[in-house]
Amino acid sequence: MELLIFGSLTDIIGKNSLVLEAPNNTEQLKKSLLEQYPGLAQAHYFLAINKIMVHDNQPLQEGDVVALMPAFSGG
Amino acid sequence: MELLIFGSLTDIIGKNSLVLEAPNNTEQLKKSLLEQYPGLAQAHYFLAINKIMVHDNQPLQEGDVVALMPAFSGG
Amino acid sequence: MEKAPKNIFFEGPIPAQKIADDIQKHSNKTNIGAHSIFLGQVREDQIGQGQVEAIEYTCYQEMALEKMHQIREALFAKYDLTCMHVHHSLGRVAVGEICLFVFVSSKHRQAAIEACTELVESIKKELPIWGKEILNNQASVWKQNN
Amino acid sequence: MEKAPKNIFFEGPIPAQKIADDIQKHSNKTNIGAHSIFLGQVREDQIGQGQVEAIEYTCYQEMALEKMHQIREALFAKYDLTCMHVHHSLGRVAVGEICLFVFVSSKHRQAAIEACTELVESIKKELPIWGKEILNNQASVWKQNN
Repeated sequence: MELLIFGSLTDIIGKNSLVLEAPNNTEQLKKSLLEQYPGLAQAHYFLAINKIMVHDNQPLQEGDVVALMPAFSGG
Repeated sequence: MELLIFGSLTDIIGKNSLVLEAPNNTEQLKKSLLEQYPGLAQAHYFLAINKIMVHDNQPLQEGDVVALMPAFSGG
Repeated sequence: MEKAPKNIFFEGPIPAQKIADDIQKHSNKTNIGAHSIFLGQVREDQIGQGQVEAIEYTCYQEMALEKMHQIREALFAKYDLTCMHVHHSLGRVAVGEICLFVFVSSKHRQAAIEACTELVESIKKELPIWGKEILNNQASVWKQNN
Repeated sequence: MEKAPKNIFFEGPIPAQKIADDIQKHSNKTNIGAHSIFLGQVREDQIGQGQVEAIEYTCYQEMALEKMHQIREALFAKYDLTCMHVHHSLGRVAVGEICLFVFVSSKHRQAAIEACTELVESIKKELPIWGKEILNNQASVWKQNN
């Protein structure tokens, strides 16, 4: 699956996108990202799967595009 | 005193302004205008004395500028 | 000495270019974060057997400018504004042309938007201005605001 | 087949001239009576020891355009509108320059003003766009909307 990284999270992860093996669900994704990028502990962010915002834990599969998005600040 | 006439009232009175002897008050002014211009019977209008809107009967004196104004329709 | 009220009246339609120029002039006011703009455009309404082809505006200019000055002062007292500009056409404005240009700027969007909305209502309700709708069948009708 | 969402993104600052040109283009839409326009301008805020000199905008473009399409459809369903145009800058926009141009037109002022106000709020809250404030002391801060 593809991971897209936006806003302040790009400073923590150091990249705009990553390709990785899909974890089972979004909770596992967040946990494994936190292990690799401890700076995420201080970050508040939302997830979108294939451009749809998700709030609860959701299953993931290969081919999904997951976006990590801090609070929006357009305008 | 000077009388200024605006909007649809200019069609009834046929002029934009008139100079006349000041009646005692605005009630007398309206009455004498109605006698001279019976079309005013169908008109709804407000008065301003020296640019201040008045609603009740008000005294008039020489030197006053009285405006006859139908409902505003700017914009 | 009291400051003379600014003139808001503009002979004929307000050109789009004037709006661009006025926006451009505000680029050096670096405390502005939001501009709220309202434009009135003459509509081709059907009235009886005719269609509007223009509006002819007249006003009681001295009274309108004094009243506008009061409206301006009240809005600056109520909202945290950077600037406020009003331009209203006099004379003939054809269908599709701009007859009213209201431009309010502030640090933040809420003040700019609320003040602009209130200002447009005040202009329509409180300024002694009259529009005569000129129809394409030689008739004309005095405009009524709603 | 579903219509592709319109692109709202504009590289760099939005020129005042574009605003004038867009207004001018609406003069042949003779059923329009009111335009409500909102402009966002980059503010020279003081942040810590530095002053903002520009904002750099990035976005999740595909998601933003889909979301914008939904916002547009919902506003057309709710209000009696003639047209609606949104332009948001990407990349660097310096202090004093325009980064957001929202343009809503209707037969009557109330619909134009209310829809424009609601649209500005939706753009700020719902579109995946991020601004990074570039300061004059080499620092930068991710912008926070209020």
